[in-house]
Amino acid sequence: MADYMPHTPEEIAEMLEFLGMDSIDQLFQAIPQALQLSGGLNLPAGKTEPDVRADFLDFAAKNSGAASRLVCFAGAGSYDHEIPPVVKALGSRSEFVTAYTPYQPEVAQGVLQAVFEFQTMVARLAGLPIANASLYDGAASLVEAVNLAAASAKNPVVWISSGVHPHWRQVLATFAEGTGHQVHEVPLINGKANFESMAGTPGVVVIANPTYLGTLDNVAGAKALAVTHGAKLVVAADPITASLLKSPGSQGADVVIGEGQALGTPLSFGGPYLGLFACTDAELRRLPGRLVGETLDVDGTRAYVTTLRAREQDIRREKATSNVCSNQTLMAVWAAIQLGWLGTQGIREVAIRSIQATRYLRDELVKIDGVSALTGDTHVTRDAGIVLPIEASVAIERLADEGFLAGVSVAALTAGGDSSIDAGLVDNTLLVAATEKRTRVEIDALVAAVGKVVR
Amino acid sequence: MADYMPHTPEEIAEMLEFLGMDSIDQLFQAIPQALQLSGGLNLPAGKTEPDVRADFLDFAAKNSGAASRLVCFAGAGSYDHEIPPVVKALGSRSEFVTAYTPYQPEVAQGVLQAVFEFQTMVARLAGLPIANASLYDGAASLVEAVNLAAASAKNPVVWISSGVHPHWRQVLATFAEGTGHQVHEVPLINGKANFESMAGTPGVVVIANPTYLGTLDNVAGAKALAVTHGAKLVVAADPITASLLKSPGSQGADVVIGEGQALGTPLSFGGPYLGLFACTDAELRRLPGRLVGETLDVDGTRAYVTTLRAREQDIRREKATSNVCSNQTLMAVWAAIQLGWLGTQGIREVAIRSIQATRYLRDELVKIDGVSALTGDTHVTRDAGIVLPIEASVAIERLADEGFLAGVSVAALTAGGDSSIDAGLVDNTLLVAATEKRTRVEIDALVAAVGKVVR
Amino acid sequence: MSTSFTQAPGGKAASAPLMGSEAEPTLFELSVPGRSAYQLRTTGVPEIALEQLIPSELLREEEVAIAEVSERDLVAHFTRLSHRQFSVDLGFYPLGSCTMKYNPKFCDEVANMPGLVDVHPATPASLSQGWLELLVELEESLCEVTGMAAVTLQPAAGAAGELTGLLLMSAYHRARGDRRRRILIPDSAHGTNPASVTLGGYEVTTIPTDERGLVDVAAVKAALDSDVAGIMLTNPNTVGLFEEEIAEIAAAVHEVGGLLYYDGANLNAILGVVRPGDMGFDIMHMNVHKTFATPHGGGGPGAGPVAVSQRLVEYLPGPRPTRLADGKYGYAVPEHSIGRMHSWHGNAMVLARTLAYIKVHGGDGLRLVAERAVLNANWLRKRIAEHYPAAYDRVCMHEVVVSAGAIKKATGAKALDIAKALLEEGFHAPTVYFPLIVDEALMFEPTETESLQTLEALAQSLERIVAKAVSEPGSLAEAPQSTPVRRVDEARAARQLIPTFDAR
Amino acid sequence: MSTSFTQAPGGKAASAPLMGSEAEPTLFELSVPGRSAYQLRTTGVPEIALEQLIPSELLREEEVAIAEVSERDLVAHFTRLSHRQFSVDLGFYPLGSCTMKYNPKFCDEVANMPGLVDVHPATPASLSQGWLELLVELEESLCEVTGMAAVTLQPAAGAAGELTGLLLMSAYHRARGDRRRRILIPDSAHGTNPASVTLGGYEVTTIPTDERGLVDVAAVKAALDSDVAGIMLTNPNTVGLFEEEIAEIAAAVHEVGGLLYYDGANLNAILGVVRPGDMGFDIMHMNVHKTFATPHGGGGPGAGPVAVSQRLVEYLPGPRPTRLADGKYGYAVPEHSIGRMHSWHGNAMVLARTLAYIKVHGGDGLRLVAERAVLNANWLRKRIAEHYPAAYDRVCMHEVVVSAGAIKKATGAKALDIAKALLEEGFHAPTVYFPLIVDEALMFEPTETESLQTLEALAQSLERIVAKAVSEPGSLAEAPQSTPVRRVDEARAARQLIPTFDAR
Ligand SMILES: Cc1ncc(COP(=O)(O)O)c(C=O)c1O
Ligand SMILES: Cc1ncc(COP(=O)(O)O)c(C=O)c1O
Repeated sequence: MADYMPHTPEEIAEMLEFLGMDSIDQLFQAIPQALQLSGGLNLPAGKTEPDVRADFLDFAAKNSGAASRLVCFAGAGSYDHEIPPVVKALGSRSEFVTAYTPYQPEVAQGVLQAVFEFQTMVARLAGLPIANASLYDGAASLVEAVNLAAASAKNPVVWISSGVHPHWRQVLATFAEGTGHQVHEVPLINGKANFESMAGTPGVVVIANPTYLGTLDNVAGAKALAVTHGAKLVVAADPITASLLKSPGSQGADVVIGEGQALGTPLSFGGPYLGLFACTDAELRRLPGRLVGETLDVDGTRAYVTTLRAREQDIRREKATSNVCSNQTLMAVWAAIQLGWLGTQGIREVAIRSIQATRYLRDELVKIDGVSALTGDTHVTRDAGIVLPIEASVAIERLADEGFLAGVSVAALTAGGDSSIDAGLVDNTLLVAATEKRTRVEIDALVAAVGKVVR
Repeated sequence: MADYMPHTPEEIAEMLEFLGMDSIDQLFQAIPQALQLSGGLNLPAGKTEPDVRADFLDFAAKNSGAASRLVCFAGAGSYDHEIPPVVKALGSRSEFVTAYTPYQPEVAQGVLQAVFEFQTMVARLAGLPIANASLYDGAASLVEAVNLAAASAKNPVVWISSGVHPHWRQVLATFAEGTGHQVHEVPLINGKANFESMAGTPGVVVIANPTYLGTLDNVAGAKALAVTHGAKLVVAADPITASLLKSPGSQGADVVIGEGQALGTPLSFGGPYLGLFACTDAELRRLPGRLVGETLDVDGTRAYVTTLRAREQDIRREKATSNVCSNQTLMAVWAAIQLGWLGTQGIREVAIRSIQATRYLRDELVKIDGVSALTGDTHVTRDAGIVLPIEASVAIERLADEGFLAGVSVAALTAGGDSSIDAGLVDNTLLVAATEKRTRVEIDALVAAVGKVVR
Repeated sequence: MSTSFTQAPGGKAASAPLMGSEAEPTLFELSVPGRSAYQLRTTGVPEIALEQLIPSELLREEEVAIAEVSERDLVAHFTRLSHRQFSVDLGFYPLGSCTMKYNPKFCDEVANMPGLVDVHPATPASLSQGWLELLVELEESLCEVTGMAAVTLQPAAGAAGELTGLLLMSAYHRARGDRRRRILIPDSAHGTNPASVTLGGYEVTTIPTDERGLVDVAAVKAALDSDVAGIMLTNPNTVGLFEEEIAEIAAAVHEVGGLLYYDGANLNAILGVVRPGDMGFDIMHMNVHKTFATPHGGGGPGAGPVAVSQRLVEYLPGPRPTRLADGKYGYAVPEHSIGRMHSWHGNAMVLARTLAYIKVHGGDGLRLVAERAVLNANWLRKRIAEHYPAAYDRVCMHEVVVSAGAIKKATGAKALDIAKALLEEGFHAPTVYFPLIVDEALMFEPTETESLQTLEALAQSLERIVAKAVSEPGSLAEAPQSTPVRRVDEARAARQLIPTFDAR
Repeated sequence: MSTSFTQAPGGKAASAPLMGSEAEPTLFELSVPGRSAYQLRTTGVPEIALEQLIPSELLREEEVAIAEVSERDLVAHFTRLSHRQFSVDLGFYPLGSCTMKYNPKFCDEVANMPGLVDVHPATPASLSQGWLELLVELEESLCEVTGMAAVTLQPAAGAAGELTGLLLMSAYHRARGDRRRRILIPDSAHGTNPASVTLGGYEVTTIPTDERGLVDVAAVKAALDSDVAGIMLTNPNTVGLFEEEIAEIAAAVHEVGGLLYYDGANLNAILGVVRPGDMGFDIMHMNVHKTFATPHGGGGPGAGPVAVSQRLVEYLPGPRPTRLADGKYGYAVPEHSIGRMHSWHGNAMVLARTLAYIKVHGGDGLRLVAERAVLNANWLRKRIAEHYPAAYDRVCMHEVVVSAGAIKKATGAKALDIAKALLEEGFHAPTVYFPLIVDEALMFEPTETESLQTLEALAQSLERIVAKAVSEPGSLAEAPQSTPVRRVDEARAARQLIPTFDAR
């Protein structure tokens, strides 16, 4: 057995003596004997770190689809971007990793300032004045945005574009059971949310730009629609693409949300990721989660502190704007570092290169007999839907043997399909994404392999 | 091209203007035009980090003998010990890694105290009162020890056991060209230095305990011999084994040296390693390299500082005890951390387990037909010489195909043989070492493979 | 060396000021137009003009300013920021309810392992068998630790776990045609409990704490009726005491058809000693970032797996990682699943750390964790009792809530002043003013990884602080003096809100 | 944002004191008998009693006390120590002659790469082709950078390189039946030069520096005779000036059959601009831990490759990594090799960093390094000239030696006081009192990775310090005030030597 406890037998004896006890069991005297576990936990005996390492190396070896083994063309909200050693080194500093929530600002300026910088950069990308200190992930941000917007609009009817990531919509549906929101999906036509079929009056309109299929939607149009209905507009944006596009804030979005994984978080089998959240000044008092603000200390020195705490659950309890407590602060710190590394030019460069590579990949793939682009020759961003002559899931398995994680099956992602995609195309649609890391050689090789396996 | 410089074109212009210059070339005006390089360096153009990473991954892939690919049974002074994540994390802290020599003690207490702790632990292992802050490697420590001892004894004749690592003896021979020391090798008989054949009066006697072949020598005997001749005794010790053996200091060694790689330094293709060096109080003023001492600051607070600097080259110049300047401080810090992690019990445990595993390996190997132990059934420590029925270098190549780095060829190590080994056995002797990391399963598999390849 | 525990000086954050005293500028102030740090791979992908990639009318007119710094300045900036941040690795963090134990570096290694950290979440099951096996093994281990039937790993933190639990309750009752509206919560509960209740579509009924520091059983019983969906408790509760009548409470709640939810924030106290499942709880979350030593990361990420008893298994979120008949692993969606709670499979890298921690300790080791945590808390309780009496003066579990009420009365020094003075002494402050039911509360949770020497050093600092409060009245209000910044004007932060650099 | 360089505040170590102010106890004081941190693999190897492994008479009677701490305390201890240590990553380190430039984290990645870091040094060439290729590529790159014919990578640091060079000289002369005894060295030379000369079996003849700060050519010529084995120079020299008459010196030394050794410590100044080989040098070392950004590690490790001209190649240390006819790699021992200089192949992981650094920069990038280093030094020279005039007032190379002699005369503040006051300002001190030939010398080497903003901040601090020296005479003698410890009693350390904890 291995452990991390310092107590020597002599010390334990000394401590018990100080307490006037003769056994450890006396410490648990308040627990009714009948409830106490007899015989101990039925778990394997403890092992030393090197032995446990062997177990984990074994798990790792069984993940044959890891990006270190297959060249990764999967996207769908999680992207294989360059995270340089400098970001890893700084983000792994133990002062950031092993700190708690900055409840004592006098000794937490490091985390507080890093988060303040993160908020600033997210707000700039969103084109809005306020961003919070992080939520769990993209889905959580969507839920919180809808909660805020519905409360603000005082109308629980939600129209959500099916261009929003299918999993996020699934999470929203789960939460709606508790919040009572009435969620209606807006179908995509030609890669854009089509509101024509919608009836009634929404309190919240949610669109994604780009959509999870990589197409571009019409933020200004959604804003006009929202204004007509007195609804609030929530825009789900990708932070990398956001460096190129007109900001949702400048086009009237009330809340901008997104998945921040692309900002320095590894693929991580899906978590921990980073929920981005920005809003207008008007919604400030409804902002969920933590917010860091600048202030002064008693000597007049610039200092940072979590602020507007009255919104939070530990003060406001059942009236809080959200129940979020632990969130993804470390990922926010990493994002601040990654964004600092990318800088004003680098983030655009990554966006352009990713779109370029995805576009090149799509254009090459559709040259293969029987392969076509899901949305014709529309613009694509970092993802592109490709319709294959065989099931996408089959193609993915076959392409793994050729050395590629070729993409994501839309059927798997949508659990069989939804209003984001033509029912007849669901099974055969592969969602591909090539980041700035993918070379032409890799892309050409994938294209050749696809040509081979779909035959 | 990539680089790490901050200068923008505007700033460069501004700086040149401030200097009253119109071009960068003017900065180099003192360099005769004729000498200046025209056309630039003929090196490939700069590449970005990810591109260079690809090159290094390629180098790494070509090292088919890496311990991550083959199970490592090679020793001969470099051992595959457990270096836990906690040691790597602490030793990699950038405050330690990117500091300079602690010339300003007020802001260098971190390195200074860590080295002070290192010195204490090395001194305890050696059984001597003084240890310095590190030398380059085991060979460098040997050279410095001989320099010190010969100067102290005022006699340049050196008797060195051929149980000392062959490479170290080779380095000593190189240096002797400058120092003028007369170095004579003492042959090994039955794994022990045999002084009987030696004639003359040595100023310095050097033995290794254990020898590079893993056998144990007679420190007390060597001391008696040294005393007879008025010579100084230098003992080369392995720091891990030293936790079990009577300390060389307690048996009269004047200087104890060793290779500190086993204390937290990875195999590293041989460097940077860590030269250990300890001596008696009597030799203090001749101590080479840096020494950290405890003192007080002006407020009476405990503080550390490099001391007895008058021995060092930057003060004493040509009269310095050594020319060493940059040394292996970071490895010394790592060693302090690794030793702290191992602790009083752990270092013994590693020593015992390594000797046990090597002993088990030897005993199993000699059961194979035609395989025998180089020194019969004497005690072995962490290395053991095994005589094969085929050339050791051939066996190593064949065993690599079976998944093992089976050991080190003594012929390769001694460049064809020396007085440490019977000439007839050189080519067929394999030096094996099993550390605490090697499992019985691995050892049994190696034994089976040896049985196969020597047939 | 003697074995006396006062011999070793203890683990204070004794790191003196390094140098200088100016605030670190922001990244934006360090920026200079034209500087950059990034380096990207040379790919050979054909270039296409931006306007051909994206219609120009959709493009930003001006590039968004992020930062413009060299890699060198980036490194210095964040390294300096890290020197302005306290952390477990620097010293003792006796923050009650937060279980700030030592986070093994080995778990960092696991969480950065190639083959784990570089797996895309949409990788088909056939290509991510290692992950699925890991998650299933973790689920099974957590079942054993909690005495429950099944676990979902999706919730990203404790609060998300609470909401998951409440949605499970509601699905459970709904399946019985039962629409219940109320959830009982003790007045000492953590704020996330009532906040989650609201989000779950329920109303809170608050239950008072009795004079022994326990939930008032009579009040519980009085509040119970068929409109009560369930009760949320933590045990040991937030004052660090075990709810001794838990069996009686469970019976009463179950009798009206309600369910019991266990807030696992305090699970560290009872690992291997008693299990929520055995106490009668139906649903619970775990804060793995507390109990299982995954680092808090300055406020996250954590993970909040939810364990349930058999009758709730069919409602769990899905898809769930599952062991298949052929020994391979796949996903399955429970029959009446409440749906998805996370973008993907939960905070996977955090969960990997959790399993590593459990595997190192094993069953016996986990029990020792609880024993030592409780031992430390009780030793500290008694050691500081003279000046800092426990709010409920008897054997406590893993944490102890003391009152600085008497000190305040005698010297004017408030709990907050004591907390700030502790920073000056080289310790992180305990939790203050929580739970609300204790006057001038200071809540200490030493955890099992702290040594007796460190506890003693804390006790001596606490004594010095009282002595100073007595000898120099008002002086604690000036603490801390030597921290990176001194007391911060929180009111100003809210009044003159500066949430971004651009709002300055 | 404007592009003016005073806008951004610069990279000072503005990390204010975190908390507390006590010294960190030693690991030995933190030890408690019976504690431990280590965890070893379960191997299943049969156990054998210690007495059967090793004869009992050889065994220690008592176990050697190393330390007895928990992993948690180990982490806190060394993390706290790290907070008592200045470093490049924290701020500006303008330490002359040391080239404390930014060390790219990417090189750390390379130096920790599996497949490189886990290769045993005795691995046969056939199983370590990657390493051999890497080393050969590095040798070739260094040849191009230096204008030399071949390189040995064995020397572990600059000083080891110097000795290698001197042994090469002696082998060269010996081969010609020539036993020469003297080596010329300027009075401004680094201490390792004369120390190496002695170890190499030579005697030092010191050459004075002329009033322009250059080696006195007439004195060189006067000292030259057939007993002179060679001369050791660094160019730019230690006062940061280029030895303009190097061609003349080279011709003169060569004329008497001597060789020229180049101390590469200052190579950063001339990368891609002028090459030692082209200047007429025969042998040189490089300090890769200066020029090629491998971190100094608190005093090492570094690496000191030695490059030589064609006529010395046959004497190089061996075995040398070599490209074979078939494109594979092996080892070869030069015909008249002086022998081995290192236990194995040199400081390989440091050398891997060096190659990574070179490959990122490429030829053009390396020249930019020199340009920017020299630009920075000259800008700083002029910027601070009012109070800190350069010892030799003209265009300098990568570093500048200024004199605080006037300040001392006017205020009593010594160079050392200014250095200590700079610590207080958040900067590392420059090199002081070196070279010895300059009165109250302060030697600043800003390196190319520092920004103009940082240089300006340093200049302002230097101004503040002078102003303080003037307005509060004697006050600088009290600096620093807020560092982890204040001025240290060095005399006491030597007088009452405490070299280990046990000597206390
Ligand atoms: C008692 C209690 N319950 C619930 C929570 C919420 O958990 P989390 O922060 O993981 O959401 C916490 C943690 O802060 C807690 O202490
Ligand atoms: C001019 C000069 N020469 C030689 C050396 C010695 O180099 P090293 O410290 O690498 O042995 C140094 C470094 O300190 C130096 O500055």
